[in-house]
Amino acid sequence: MAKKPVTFTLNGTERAAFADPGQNLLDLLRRGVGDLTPKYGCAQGGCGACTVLIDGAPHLSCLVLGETVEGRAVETAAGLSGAALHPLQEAFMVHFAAQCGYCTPGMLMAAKALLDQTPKPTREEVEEAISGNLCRCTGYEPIIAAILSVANGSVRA
Amino acid sequence: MTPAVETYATLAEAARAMASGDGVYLAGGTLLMRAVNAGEVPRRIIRTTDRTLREIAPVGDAVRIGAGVTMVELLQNRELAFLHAAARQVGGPQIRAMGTVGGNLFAPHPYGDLAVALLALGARVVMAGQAGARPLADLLRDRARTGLVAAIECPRPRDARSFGFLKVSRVHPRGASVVSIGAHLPREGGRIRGARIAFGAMGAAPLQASAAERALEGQALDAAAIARAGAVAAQGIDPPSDSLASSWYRREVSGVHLRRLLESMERG
Amino acid sequence: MTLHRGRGFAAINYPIGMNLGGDPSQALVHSNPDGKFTVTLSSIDLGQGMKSVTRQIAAETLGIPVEDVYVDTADSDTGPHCMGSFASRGTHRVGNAVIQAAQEARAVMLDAAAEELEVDPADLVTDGQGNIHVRGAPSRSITTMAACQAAQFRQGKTVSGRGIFLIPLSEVDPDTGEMTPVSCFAHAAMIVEVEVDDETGEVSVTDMKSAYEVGRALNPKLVEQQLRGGAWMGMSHAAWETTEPYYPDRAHGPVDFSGYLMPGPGDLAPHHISILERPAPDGPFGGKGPGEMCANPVLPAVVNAIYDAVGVRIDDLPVTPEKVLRGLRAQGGAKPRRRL
Amino acid sequence: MSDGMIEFRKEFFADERDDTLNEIGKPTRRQDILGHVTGRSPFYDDHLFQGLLHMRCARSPHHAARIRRIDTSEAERTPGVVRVLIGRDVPLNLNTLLSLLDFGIDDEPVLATDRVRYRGEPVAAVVADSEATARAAAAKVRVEWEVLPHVLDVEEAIRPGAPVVLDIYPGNRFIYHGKYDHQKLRYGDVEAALRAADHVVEGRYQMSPIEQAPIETCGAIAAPETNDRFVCYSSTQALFFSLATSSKLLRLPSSRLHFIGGTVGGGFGGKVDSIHEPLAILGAMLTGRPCKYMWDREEEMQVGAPRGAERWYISDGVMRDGRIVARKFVGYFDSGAYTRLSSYAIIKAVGHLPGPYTIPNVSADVSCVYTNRTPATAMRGFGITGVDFAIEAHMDKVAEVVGMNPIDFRILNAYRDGDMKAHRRSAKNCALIECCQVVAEKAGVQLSNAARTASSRQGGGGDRGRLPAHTALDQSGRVEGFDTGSYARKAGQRPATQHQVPAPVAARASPATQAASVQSRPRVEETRVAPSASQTTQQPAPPQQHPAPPSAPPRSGPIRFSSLSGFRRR
Repeated sequence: MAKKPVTFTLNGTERAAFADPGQNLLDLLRRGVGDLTPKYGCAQGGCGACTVLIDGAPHLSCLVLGETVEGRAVETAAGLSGAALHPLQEAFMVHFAAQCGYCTPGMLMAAKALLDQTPKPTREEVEEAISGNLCRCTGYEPIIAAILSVANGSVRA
Repeated sequence: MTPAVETYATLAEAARAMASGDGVYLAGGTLLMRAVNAGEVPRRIIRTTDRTLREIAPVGDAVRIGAGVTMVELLQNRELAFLHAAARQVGGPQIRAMGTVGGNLFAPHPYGDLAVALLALGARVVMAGQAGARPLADLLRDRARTGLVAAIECPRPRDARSFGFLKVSRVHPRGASVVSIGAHLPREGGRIRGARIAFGAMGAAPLQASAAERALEGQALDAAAIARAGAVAAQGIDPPSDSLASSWYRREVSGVHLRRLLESMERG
Repeated sequence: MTLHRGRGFAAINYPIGMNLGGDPSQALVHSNPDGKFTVTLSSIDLGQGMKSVTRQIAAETLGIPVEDVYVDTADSDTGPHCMGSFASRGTHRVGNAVIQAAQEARAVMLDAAAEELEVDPADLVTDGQGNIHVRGAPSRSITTMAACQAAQFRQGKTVSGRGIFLIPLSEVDPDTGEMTPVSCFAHAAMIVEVEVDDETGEVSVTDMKSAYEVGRALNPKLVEQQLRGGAWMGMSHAAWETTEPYYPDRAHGPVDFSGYLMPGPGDLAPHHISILERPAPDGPFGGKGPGEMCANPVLPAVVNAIYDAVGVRIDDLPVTPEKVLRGLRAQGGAKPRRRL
Repeated sequence: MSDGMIEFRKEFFADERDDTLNEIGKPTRRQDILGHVTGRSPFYDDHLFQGLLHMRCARSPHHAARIRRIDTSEAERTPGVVRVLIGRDVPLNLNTLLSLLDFGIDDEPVLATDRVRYRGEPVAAVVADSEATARAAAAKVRVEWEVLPHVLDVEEAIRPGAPVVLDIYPGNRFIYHGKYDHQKLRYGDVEAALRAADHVVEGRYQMSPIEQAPIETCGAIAAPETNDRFVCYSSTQALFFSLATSSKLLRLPSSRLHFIGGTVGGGFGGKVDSIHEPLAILGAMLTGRPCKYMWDREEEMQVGAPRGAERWYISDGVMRDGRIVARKFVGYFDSGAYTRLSSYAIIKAVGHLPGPYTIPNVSADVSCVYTNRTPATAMRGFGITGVDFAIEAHMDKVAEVVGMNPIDFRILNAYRDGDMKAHRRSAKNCALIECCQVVAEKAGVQLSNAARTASSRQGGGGDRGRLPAHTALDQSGRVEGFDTGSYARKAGQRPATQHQVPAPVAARASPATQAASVQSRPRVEETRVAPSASQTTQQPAPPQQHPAPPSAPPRSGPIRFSSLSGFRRR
């Protein structure tokens, strides 16, 4: 029953938390660390709202056992912007790519994972990259447009 | 209600820990953590950090793929290009970054697309702490009582064109399978020798379409053989109904999709 | 195998709001001493843009830039009553309440300005840039900030307003159904193009062309969000979604997003939208509510397109490959109609 | 403003618009967009509480069953469980959502006590220190069931001898106006017109149950607040609806409740039912600690109320030239085990019939039917989407029968300004024809000359604007002994028991004009804006004794005053 200490970097900063046995990373980040940007949508791996990057790769934090991020680098939407917004955030604003905003942090992380690997994706690659993330509001089209606009350097309305 | 999480440095230790029977092995987490989240919590969660599980290495005519290799790792490996079509169809990017080859063998209906490809290719399973390998088909017949999978040994098709994979789903590009099909049709002198056709989402686990295999064995891959294989594809198979498709529908279209896959292979 | 192409048409109208208890909503508006305004509501933003559209309505009514308005919702200690966000009522009902509240606040602001400028408030106009001036004499002006400051620090006035919108309940006649259901209607028409696979019954939507009449597009981008996302949902209702795939049998109800089907980013159809605006006489600046009706024409247009393509009528939603395939079998294969 | 995918056709109705506004019509960015893209928008679950407790419900595995006994002892003994709630812990354990608007009879318990009527109905709520513990303990609630026969299909449910879902509605149908087991629409003489029509086209349509599927699941977090109040963070689509429902069920004055919401991760109608707020607050009341009640995805999909299924039968009488002369509807809404909002959806649907067309003879019989399914509720287009599907699929068939292009056919029958609608109000502000024309033009569909030149603003009214000389009425579905609220009380009388809370701006009162006009005077649809012509403090009617419906459950106390609407019921 004992909690386990976990040390990892969160958006570049070293963090320590105590993980409950069986606790998933989503819960650890939200309640253990206070990073509320990953969202609960299903805890089944079906919606992508909890998407974070671990060592650069997109993961469903609801399906990651919290204590297994020991020593790894976790990125969330909270780390996307500093003084300035990330180009993806800017593009999502310009393209009206968010309505309720609940899927947005996970969607942004899935898009970041794509662009980090493939700076000039095709539309099909964008569709594939966000296929693990559900949006119930937009019909995806503005999201795809926003991501492509970052890729072709034309974040525009 | 709260599980004990045990992390072992080696696969052998993890396998010993599994022997008592009350533990569940944690690989990529996409199956086990979902169950844990839903309250199906094992007494013990057993995992290992053993790097050998992540290794991919040639073994004679086959490739040995560590059970802990993820779909993304598999997709990055050129030796395994023949499996890419199937691996690419597993889940979305997140699931592919997490889900492992070993875990895919245990995915319940309608999942397990990679296992379909592996079954069609006649892959064998290396169990932890056991010498030799057993046919994947054996493991798929009874996945409840089994040990810990260390690796898969998958024969490399001699001719890349002899293997084909097709997944049919209702949501694109990521959707669960209405049916998935792996077809391995090695040819000798223009005749098919050792035909293997595997279906996913047509049973509790991936299974072989024996009637279609028989229809193709010894034949040239021509329109007539393809039509015969398509016509008998669902023979002896009682596919499940779910929210994606009924048993009737799966039976009706599995042959159509098999035919289309074979036609695309025929065209090369 | 043959892929058959077909086109289907549908047209609809849609009642805005409800005929329930008068369907009221309220709004409060007040200014900070520096002329920045807060709109206080208890309405809900579900993503439809409640906060944003009421902000623009308030700014337009007050005659100030949108940046000078912030909408605060929904805290029951501060926000006045609202029925809620449903029935396409938000823009229409809450928008009207905001107009009324903003008009009251604007009147105080103009009174204060008039007192400072020593003119009749009826002669004052706002320029929408943060200035109030005498009509026809732009040089005789005061900023909205100075007016609000003067009101609150010299004249002892609250620059604030209250608004409510209510349509008294219309009784429904039990014998004839006579009633006044709502006060305005939005409209839409659509042609959907599909491809039907005659061996598997699979249907893909390949194109949508629509015309939506929305009263007035108060914010064209927010309207577009609704129409695009709503048409996607309509397509989803038509050929993907159900909680009961074997209705009325309760078996195989989906419990996750693998089993609950919705079109993915690879299933999208280009959607060419035309927007018409016939202002509703009682709508805020003529606005109606596009949030629900956007989905409705897609459902029938899809089944009509399938009929056009292969001659199979699907009268039970959702369209599934199985229903199409059974229909094809029953009539002995595809019978294209090509009526459109 | 056109990028190929969207265009604004400003040339239509330009004379009715002032396009020179400052802020209206501009593509201003959303006020909340920065919060959304930075992940900082505060959804209800983004509020952290020290010592938060979690709630999970134990649910019925049966479609219908009597509850012989509920044993919570094992669940209570589970380490980490703080409290297990059952029906008797709920101060007022019976509700119907629209009771706040004096519409309908209380029919649904928060936690079932003696019977369950759908698979998934909650019987107990476990409050524990973790979600996992609450989940595990909920599985340990033992219930002795006596399984009862059930009915899942609307038309089976209304057959004589079908299992009765709710005793207060023995025919398995909601009672409208205390008078009929369905809502009627009667306009002209449909049967006579069908007999005279050149063709009669019939159809049957089925709308499926659909999950709203917001990515954020429904829920609420409640916590004791200073000064003896409770704060509740909620995903509700209707803040005061949820507040007032909680106030009623918990017998707490609204002044002791502080609801915070407004930033919601999608709703689509699925967050109106106010299921979570009362239970979360009750959990906080009974434990003194913050309490969260949130559905997981499986509950959202199978326990959360869907858009209900609808079945529609349509018969059209049409002349060879394409004019529809009669349209008859028979509709069944599958309300599931309880009423929730389906009763009202039918009113909305009936007011919408026969769709955007001018048809001289229209009738409809629409029933809200109870079955042993998950209760249905609102969803995007509630009351309209299903019947629009039916109407427009049917229009396609009728167009084919008369050999017309489907768009020409729509335009020929489209309603125009000044036409009389079946709910007996004049049409105005119509624009269906123009939408049809624009789509035809974009898709390259050749319209007839008449259709191409038609206008919503011309050709309506006149004979088309007059009420039918004769309307065939009937008494089918007549019931006795019901009175289901003010909505239903029309039959000549004025609403008897409503009060409006005097709102500040409503002080300038004018006489409320709610006169009943049964089928004579046409009225133009007009909106009364509150300050100018508001309905205000009506005289309270003398207390009225409502006859109890057959085997009604005990009503919820003598007087209730809703903080939502101010309606009072005795």
